[in-house]
Amino acid sequence: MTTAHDVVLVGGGGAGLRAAIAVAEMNLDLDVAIVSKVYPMRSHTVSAEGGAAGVVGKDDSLDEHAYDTVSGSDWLADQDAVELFVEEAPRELLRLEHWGCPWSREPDGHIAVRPFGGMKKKRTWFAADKTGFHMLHTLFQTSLKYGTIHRYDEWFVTKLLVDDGRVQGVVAIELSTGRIETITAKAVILATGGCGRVFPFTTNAAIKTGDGMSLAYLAGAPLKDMEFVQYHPTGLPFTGILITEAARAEGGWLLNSEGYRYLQDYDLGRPEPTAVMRSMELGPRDRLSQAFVHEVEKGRAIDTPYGPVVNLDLRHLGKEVIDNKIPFVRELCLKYQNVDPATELVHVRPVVHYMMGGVHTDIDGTTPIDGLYAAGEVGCVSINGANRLGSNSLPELLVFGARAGRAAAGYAASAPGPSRAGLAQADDEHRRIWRDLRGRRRHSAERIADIREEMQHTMEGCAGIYRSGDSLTKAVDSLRELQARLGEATLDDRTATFNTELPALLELSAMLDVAETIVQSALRREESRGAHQRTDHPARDNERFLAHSLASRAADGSCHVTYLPVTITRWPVGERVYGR
Amino acid sequence: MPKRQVEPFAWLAFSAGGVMAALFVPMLLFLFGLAFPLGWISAPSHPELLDLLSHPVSRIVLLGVCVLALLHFAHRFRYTLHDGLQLKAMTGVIGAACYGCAVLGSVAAAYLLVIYL
Amino acid sequence: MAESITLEVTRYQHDVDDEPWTQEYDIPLRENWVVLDGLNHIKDRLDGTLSYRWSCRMGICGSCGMMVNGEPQLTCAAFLFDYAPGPIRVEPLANFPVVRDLIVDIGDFMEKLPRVSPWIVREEEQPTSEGEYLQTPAELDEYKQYSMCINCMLCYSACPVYGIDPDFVGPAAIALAQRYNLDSRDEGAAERLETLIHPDGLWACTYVGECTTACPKDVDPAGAIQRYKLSAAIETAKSYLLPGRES
Amino acid sequence: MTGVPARPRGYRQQPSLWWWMHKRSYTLFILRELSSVFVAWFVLFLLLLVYAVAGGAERYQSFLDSAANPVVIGLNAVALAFVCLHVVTWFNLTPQAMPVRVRGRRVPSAVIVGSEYLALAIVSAFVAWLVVG
Ligand SMILES: Cc1cc2nc3c(=O)[nH]c(=O)nc-3n(C[C@H](O)[C@H](O)[C@H](O)COP(=O)(O)OP(=O)(O)OC[C@H]3O[C@@H](n4cnc5c(N)ncnc54)[C@H](O)[C@@H]3O)c2cc1C
Ligand code: SF4
Ligand code: F3S
Ligand code: FES
Repeated sequence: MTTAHDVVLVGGGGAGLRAAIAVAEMNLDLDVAIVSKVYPMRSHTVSAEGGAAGVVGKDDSLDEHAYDTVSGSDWLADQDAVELFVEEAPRELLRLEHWGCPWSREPDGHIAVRPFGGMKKKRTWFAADKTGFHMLHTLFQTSLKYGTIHRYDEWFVTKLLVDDGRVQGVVAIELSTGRIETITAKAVILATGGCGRVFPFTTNAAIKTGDGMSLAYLAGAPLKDMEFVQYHPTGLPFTGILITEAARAEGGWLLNSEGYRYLQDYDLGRPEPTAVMRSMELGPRDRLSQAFVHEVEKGRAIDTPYGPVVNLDLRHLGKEVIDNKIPFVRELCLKYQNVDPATELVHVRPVVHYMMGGVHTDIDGTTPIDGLYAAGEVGCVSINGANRLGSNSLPELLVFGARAGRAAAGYAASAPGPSRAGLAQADDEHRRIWRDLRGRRRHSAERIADIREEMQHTMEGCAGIYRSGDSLTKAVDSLRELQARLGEATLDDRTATFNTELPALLELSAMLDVAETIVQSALRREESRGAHQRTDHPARDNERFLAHSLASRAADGSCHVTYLPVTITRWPVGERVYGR
Repeated sequence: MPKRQVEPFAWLAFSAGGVMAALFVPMLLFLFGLAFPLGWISAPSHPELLDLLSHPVSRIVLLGVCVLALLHFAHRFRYTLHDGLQLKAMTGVIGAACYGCAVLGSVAAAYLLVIYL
Repeated sequence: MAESITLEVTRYQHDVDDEPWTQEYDIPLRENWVVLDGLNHIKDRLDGTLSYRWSCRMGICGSCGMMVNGEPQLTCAAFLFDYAPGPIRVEPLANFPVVRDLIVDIGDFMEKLPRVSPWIVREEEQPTSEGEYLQTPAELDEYKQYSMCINCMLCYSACPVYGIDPDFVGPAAIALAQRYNLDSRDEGAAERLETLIHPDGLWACTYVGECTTACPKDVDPAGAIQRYKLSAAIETAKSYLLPGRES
Repeated sequence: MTGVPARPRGYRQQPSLWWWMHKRSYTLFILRELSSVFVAWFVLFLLLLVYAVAGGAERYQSFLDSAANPVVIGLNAVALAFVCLHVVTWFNLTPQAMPVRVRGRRVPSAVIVGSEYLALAIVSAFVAWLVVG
């Protein structure tokens, strides 16, 4: 069966909804569809806690935000994109304010801002510590206003239809019925979010399996800077639930087993009783996570059944500040860790959090495939370079979601409909899914969960905070073997109605694709920069690697890495200095 | 502007009746239902009570209590039948019966308190 | 303490089963494990055919609501230890049609939500160049609580009125309407009232209060509905007293 | 927003007629709602009293006699219990339904509930004083 729309959004998270609204606002004649594997308000944007950066204060400036972002990215961000981003971010955040987002306020009624890691000035807007939740629900509820936005809730996209270098639509499974449907489109915007689930220990929700990255990669679009995986320094052990950076921004300390604020040993500044911007606990995430690894090596971490941890100390903030500014942190600690941060230390450890890399796009979300756009965590513009600053991602969704929406609307207004070859591809895809569902061996020993776990442990062991040529080469081999085993994996469930095992299989397949690009890109980058730290190449190498990696799929299915120079406009490459 | 609806008024009356019932009924019911009949306290004599009841303020207050309490009953009991017995199909009949009782009771109360007494 | 615990899980496939039935699974009883971890263990290790929804496993996406021992719960926040030694009954959310196993159809809510105009309604939107609409912390406090709804549907499954009368708009949708009504930036209260003043709107709620008890996010939909009834009644009364008034 | 094609309706359990027995809180709810019947009974009882008083001393006496009938006493005892349930539930729910603000600050629920009981005490004392004293 086939249905047709002008613009199809794959993903109904922050980026997807913002893009859909942008299309609707720009051209009410265009028929927009949001296809999402979960109800939009379940998307992972809902989990974001800390806040969204946008310059508002009189003492702040766009240049400072741009500089913080560029230096935070270890100079790998494209500076034209960053300049545009910092300029549009406040406007987008205001839009959201006008749509009802319950931003926290100053007593006089103005927007309140808080400090955040790696930022020199207070510029992070927040809605207590449920910023992403409020943003997502505001966007979702606002999207309900528009009659032209159609929704396919709980539909799983399995393929992008691309013929002759032009996107023609997608194939998707309606989960509630198992129906496979071709949804044609003149433009498709990928907004499927990140891929943290490639790793075993992550803040990311179950849905973050890199589907969109894999869809684009298989359709021939390159993935950019995939080697840069962000570890967030403060996750709760076992669950991986995130303790937002806001906890440190409000004045929390990181202590090792000796009760010592160890970050002072890693060139991150000197300990002060209150939070100092771009210093100590408010340093960037890559540096903080790396410091943790060194503390473990020095035997100054605390051993627990869930591995080594350090302590997050919020006690000195007092119950009032905690309940006012970071109530969700307290709720989560009490619920999942059984500790009260107002009176006790909280065990934390670095946890995979965010994907700096993604589908290669320009500042309008345009990919090398005509009519295909990407925005949000799935895309890479790039403003995050080698390390994203906390609270830059939420405004990124808005700014580039809106831009991609407008660009796609412009393109779709004049683009032709699907070609015969595109529709033929869709038929092939229907058959492939059907084969996967019905044609698999029943009760083979190979379980999806086993392959997934092995992949995750391979990635953690070989492509974690520190990597080396050896470890990465090993990972390449392991992943190849896992790919082969995936073909043998059994599917217990062959029914149509809300089969959740089939999507699990498709997700695993996507994760293996993404894992391969991460490992291959990391292997090629023989330097250390931002979140990518090679023990065998510990120095930054601007001669060879002041460049974005582009991982593309070769005709034989192998992953091929090339490079693209970084755009530098006003901030020549320098040292990253924190705490001084 | 909200459409002309009766439900909001029914609800207001229900609420007012709830307050009236909560404030006035416990003591009156205790005295006349238990304390006097059981002889815990001796009942007021007929002239005393007639005197008290004949006072215009007593009449008005009692009338108010009766009417509102009946409307309170009608509203609540209607929903209890509706949900408790799942008589959705009979919404109209139930409503008519409940409010009918309340109106009859109110008319009786008005007659007794204003004219008959 | 026992090493394992039994989950009694509802199974249902509409093309195979006439009605739901129960399957038992033994899962490890571990500290830190929530019911959802138990279900994931079943799915990964014991029986790949079990279907249920989940995502964030931190109590914020609202996907994983189910009946646990007869009470609506977020399964990612229901610890196995609290139910030991078991067995634990895990059923799909009550009051909704069951699509498959533990998955219910919430399409009804998704269809009702837009009816209460859950967005800021204004005569005209101020351009962003003029900055934000001012809103003091006290004004924010007015509606903040009602903005915390994660659409988890636990309240619907706790509300007997919704169970009996699926046309009832229901607790979360009304609380969300109230969330916008009480927002100092909004001007849409009259428009929403038009929808909610009907018998299936506000008035069907008889203040059972179970919605508030069930709500994992302290939204207090019962309170929201009651407050709404009061203001709706006052508005209606006003419209009779001051017939010519623009609202 | 427009919907996607309708899904096949899933299995829908018929709500039981006895739903209010399934949970303690539901039962309490039904009892609370049934208190209204006893409120109505009270009104009837009161009107009978008024009728009796208006009809003269004799009719008043026979009213008092029939009120002393064990069945009537039993009925009134039950009615009083239900009315008390009404009072407690009604007062407890008031702050939830009607948050009171004094000078921009939300008055704590306990204060609201407390003042309701105070009002009840004053009204009751006044009524008792009028009738008995
Ligand atoms: C715990 C946590 C806290 C964070 N806190 C902050 C913060 O404080 N500040 C900040 O700036 N950033 C923060 N981030 C990062 C930020 O939240 C994310 O980068 C961002 O929300 C991603 O949004 P998105 O719209 O790109 O994708 P998502 O919100 O993840 O949405 C993805 C969408 O794609 C859909 N989808 C995916 N695959 C398919 C498929 N195959 N078929 C159909 N649909 C599909 C999903 O259903 C979903 O709707 C945080 C991240 C985490 C994990
Ligand atoms: S009101 Fe509470 S229980 Fe109801 S959907 Fe919202 S969060 Fe869930
Ligand atoms: S449980 Fe239901 S009846 Fe009203 S107070 Fe809550 S919606
Ligand atoms: S999994 Fe998200 S609320 Fe439980």
